[in-house]
Amino acid sequence: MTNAIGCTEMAAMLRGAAAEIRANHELLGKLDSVGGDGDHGTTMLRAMANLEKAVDAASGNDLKSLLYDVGWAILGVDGGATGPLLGMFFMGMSEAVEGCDTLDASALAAAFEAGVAGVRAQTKAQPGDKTMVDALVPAVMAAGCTAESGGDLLSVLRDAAAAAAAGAAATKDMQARFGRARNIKELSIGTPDAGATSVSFIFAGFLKGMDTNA
Amino acid sequence: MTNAIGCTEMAAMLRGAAAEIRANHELLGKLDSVGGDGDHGTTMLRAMANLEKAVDAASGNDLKSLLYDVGWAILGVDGGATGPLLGMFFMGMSEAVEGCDTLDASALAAAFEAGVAGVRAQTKAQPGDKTMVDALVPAVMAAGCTAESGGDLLSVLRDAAAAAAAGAAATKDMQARFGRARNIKELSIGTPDAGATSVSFIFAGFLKGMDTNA
Amino acid sequence: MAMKKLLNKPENLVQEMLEGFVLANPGKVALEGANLVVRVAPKSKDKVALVTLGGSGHEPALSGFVGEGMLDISVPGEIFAAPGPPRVVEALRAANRDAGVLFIVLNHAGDVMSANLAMGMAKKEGINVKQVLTHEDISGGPRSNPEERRGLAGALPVIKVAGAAAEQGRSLDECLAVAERMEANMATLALAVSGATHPSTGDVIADIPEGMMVVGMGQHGEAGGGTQPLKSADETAEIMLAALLDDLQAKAGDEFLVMLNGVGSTTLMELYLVLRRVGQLLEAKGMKMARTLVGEILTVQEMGGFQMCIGRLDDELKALWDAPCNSPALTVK
Amino acid sequence: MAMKKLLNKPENLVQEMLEGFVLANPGKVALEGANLVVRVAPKSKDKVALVTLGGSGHEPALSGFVGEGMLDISVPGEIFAAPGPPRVVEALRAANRDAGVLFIVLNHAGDVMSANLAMGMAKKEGINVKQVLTHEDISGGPRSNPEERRGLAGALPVIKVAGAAAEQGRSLDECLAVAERMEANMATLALAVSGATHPSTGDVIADIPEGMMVVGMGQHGEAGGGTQPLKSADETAEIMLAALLDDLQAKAGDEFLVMLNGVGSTTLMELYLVLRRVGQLLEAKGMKMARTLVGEILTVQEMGGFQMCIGRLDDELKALWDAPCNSPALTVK
Ligand SMILES: Nc1ncnc2c1ncn2[C@@H]1O[C@H](COP(=O)(O)OP(=O)(O)O)[C@@H](O)[C@H]1O
Ligand SMILES: Nc1ncnc2c1ncn2[C@@H]1O[C@H](COP(=O)(O)OP(=O)(O)O)[C@@H](O)[C@H]1O
Ligand SMILES: [Mg+2]
Ligand SMILES: [Mg+2]
Ligand SMILES: [Mg+2]
Ligand SMILES: [Mg+2]
Repeated sequence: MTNAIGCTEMAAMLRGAAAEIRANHELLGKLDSVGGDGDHGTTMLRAMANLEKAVDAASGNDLKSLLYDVGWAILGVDGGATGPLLGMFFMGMSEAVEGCDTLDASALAAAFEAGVAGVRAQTKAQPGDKTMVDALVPAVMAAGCTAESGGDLLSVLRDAAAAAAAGAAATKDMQARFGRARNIKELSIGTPDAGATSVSFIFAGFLKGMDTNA
Repeated sequence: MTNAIGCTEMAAMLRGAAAEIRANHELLGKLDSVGGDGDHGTTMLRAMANLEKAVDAASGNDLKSLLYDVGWAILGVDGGATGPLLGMFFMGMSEAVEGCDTLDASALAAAFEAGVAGVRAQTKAQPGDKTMVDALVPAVMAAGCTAESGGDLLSVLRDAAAAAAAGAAATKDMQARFGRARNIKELSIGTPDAGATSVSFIFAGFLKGMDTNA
Repeated sequence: MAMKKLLNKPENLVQEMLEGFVLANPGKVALEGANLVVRVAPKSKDKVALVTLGGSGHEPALSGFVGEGMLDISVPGEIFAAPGPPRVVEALRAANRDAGVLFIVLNHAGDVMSANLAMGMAKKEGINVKQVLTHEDISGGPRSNPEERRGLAGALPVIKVAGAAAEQGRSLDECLAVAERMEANMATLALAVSGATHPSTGDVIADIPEGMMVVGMGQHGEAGGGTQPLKSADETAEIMLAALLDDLQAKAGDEFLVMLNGVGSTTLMELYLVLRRVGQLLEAKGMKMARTLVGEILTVQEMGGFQMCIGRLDDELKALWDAPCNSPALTVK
Repeated sequence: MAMKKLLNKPENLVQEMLEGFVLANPGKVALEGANLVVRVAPKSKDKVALVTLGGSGHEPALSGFVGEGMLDISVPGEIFAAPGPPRVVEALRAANRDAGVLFIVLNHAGDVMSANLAMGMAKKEGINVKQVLTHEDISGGPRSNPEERRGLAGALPVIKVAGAAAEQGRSLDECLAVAERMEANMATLALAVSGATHPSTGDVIADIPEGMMVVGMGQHGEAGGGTQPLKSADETAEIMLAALLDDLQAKAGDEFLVMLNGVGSTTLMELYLVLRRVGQLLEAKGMKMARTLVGEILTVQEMGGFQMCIGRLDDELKALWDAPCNSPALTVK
């Protein structure tokens, strides 16, 4: 595995995320139907189809515009809360990679952090509110720590994926304070959050896209 | 029991019919719900309430106007097919008793016959078509025969009631060709017709109204 | 059975419903006499009046079409039951005028009997009334046997064109001719996909097996015969349209009004899918979907399904269909 | 689960529905660009334009209110899902004009995010757009906490009064002020008595126990909390109206618009019973039911139930409510 992520590698990561979501979309719909409207699985499918179309269409070696196009394509999904949130994750990453031809471990971690900032600009949801923020924030924190302590790209992705999965799992015991599931109040406790689970699949897919042994 | 029916006796007959229908309205609704819209029981209740109101309000000794008022009151029920048919039965009787202070056996039979003519002017339904005509026609024929062969009023009423009941029972094996039940075609076979059953209760009630031992 | 309906005492249902109906449309309709639904701003007396009658429980039909360019008086009956002749006579009297009264009757036994008895009485009183009977339900039997055909939502186009003609000041015979031409060129077929409950008795008024649909079911849940597996919107449109075009012996070049009447719980979304397919099918046959109306016109409580009504239009009928009107359930500018 | 719906392929549902919708209303609306619903006869460019966005599956809302005196552009999303910012930006660009654009957004997370992102981009492009956010659902929390309150069918009165103001040539700030005054004086509460199915997934979107009703349920089946035994129409009206009047701190002398929005399978008949009782209750309190609207405005598929929306009116709002309009789902002469 390479020590730098250029457009080819980023495309592989993105396709990995799409594949992982596609393999798990039924679960996502089921989780959303507990307190939400059950559309999260199909919305994520549409989002990933748009993502792949943008990756296919991307030409040249511009990381920033690859991520911008992916973000814009996901924003273009008529997907309730998911489109803007997930779209802005990639739009945020795009801004952070301005001027980079490739990303090393800390640049990737920084890009993830900017992505999360893009998401958090859209919502007041905080960690603990049972939303995708609960998977995003630990994933990005883990990526930052690993990069700071000198970990390589693969370790960054591996730790981010593990933290996202743990963060998503932890939403099971939370009560939803954002999104449609907020309306069922304490009844939301006991089921993991759909959006957080999506994020955990996305990070798992990033890893698989880069490391076919993962 | 008297040998002549004046207003008092006719009022008793009419009230007898109302009482009999009231005791059986649930069955009427059930029969109508097989192929029709299930409202025949409540319609008959409303019709009988109107009948009783008209009887209560009737003043004086005019048989014709008593029957006219009853007919008009039943016509005033918003009762789909039942209002016009049953209303015209009494309107027909009313015309036939023109000039009579009281009715003997043959005058009563003739009044019934005129009532049936009033009904049949409203519908092309023939005996065998599974409608109230299947109870009315035999009832009136029986009344006519009994009167012609010298039977007294009570025999006329008893034979009419028996024939109406037999006629209604016979509709069980018929296929509806009129009314809403027509639409279920052969599925209407096996259930007696609601309107014919009503007619059998009305004639049973006439008898009970005149003969409290019946 | 526990109904999933918001109701009060069944014996007051129609009365309370009518009170709410006029409260909902205060500038348009009012109750008069024996619960006759009349226009707040009556048509001038030198124009033909339109009167109809029919059972309740099908809202907005028929009283929802009382208004400018539409009906003058509607006589609402009990739930699914025609009003009796006395109230109908009263309506004909209230509508009485030298210009005459056009009396629109949907072919259901009770309605027809009540209408005919009332007509007879009105005529004896010297009221100038003529009747048009609607019977466009092709599931009742062939066109040659009109008595067996029920009157369904096609009453609306008849009311619309005759109402426009009356508003224009045409004579009773002209209004009648227009109404009869619309009627003769209409065909309707009903489809049910789920049942309903009778709001007074709570009885199930159509019991449709899971995963099935019934073509030709009547608007009180009377069985229709054509029970078959539930089809897609496109296939359903094809089946129904083919039967209607066949009944009307439609030819290339014909122009149609296509009216889709949702009967209760079927969504506008579904009706739009059906309309889209009807438009494609007509175009492929060289026919034209010249006018459309999609919505709830004559409902059957919460039944799922719809009535597809098509009416062949000529230029005059088109112009009358397009004429302005203003009623609680249909307003055309 | 076998749905009792007439559908084709789920992935084409919204596209086909929109095609049918414009076919059903050819003189009024058309599709433009990325499935923006626009007026066939656009408003003159010197008048403020009204734009909104929202998920599909709620027909006639919101696109059914595009027309003269109402909306200029509606951006329909997928089933129950807001359209993404790119199409919304396109709509704002299409509406762009010197007079400005009033952007009406219903408070649902996805709609708000998409709207805000699109607004930000539009403003960067120099488009003069101002937003009004509707959040009149009192079940979300107290009036002091507007973010928690959803936007329900009350979007319609806001569209109506602001649309009338725009048609009269008032400035963007005046239109915004009118919209915000209507919004600030509205309160809505939803009632569900039976569930529905999601037309793409077939999932049950509200599971209401037999014989129960839910007060405060959201328009996508989000649970509401107030599950209780099904009440009569009168009692239901009392419970709901009391909560709404309390929220609005209504006083004797207040005049209200009362809007009853059937969400699917609940009949007009039932809504009329409720309206009748609301009228009586307001009168008893010395308040006035000054305007009414009863019908299907913003539906939730075949769900049973309705939304009661009341809005305090002043003379100006009354005049704007009464102003003419002409859209597929609402026409005022
Ligand atoms: N306001 C919000 N802030 C943060 N995350 C949200 C918010 N609303 C929804 N989400 C996330 O989105 C997920 C639901 O996404 P989805 O079902 O696609 O959208 P919608 O709720 O519009 O149907 C939730 O599980 C949650 O993680
Ligand atoms: N056209 C008709 N001719 C004769 N009898 C009829 C006709 N239509 C209905 N009936 C009688 O009326 C009965 C149904 O009455 P009811 O249920 O009160 O009226 P509706 O069918 O209008 O609901 C039938 O059982 C039948 O006996
Ligand atoms: Mg969702
Ligand atoms: Mg019946
Ligand atoms: Mg409905
Ligand atoms: Mg509906």
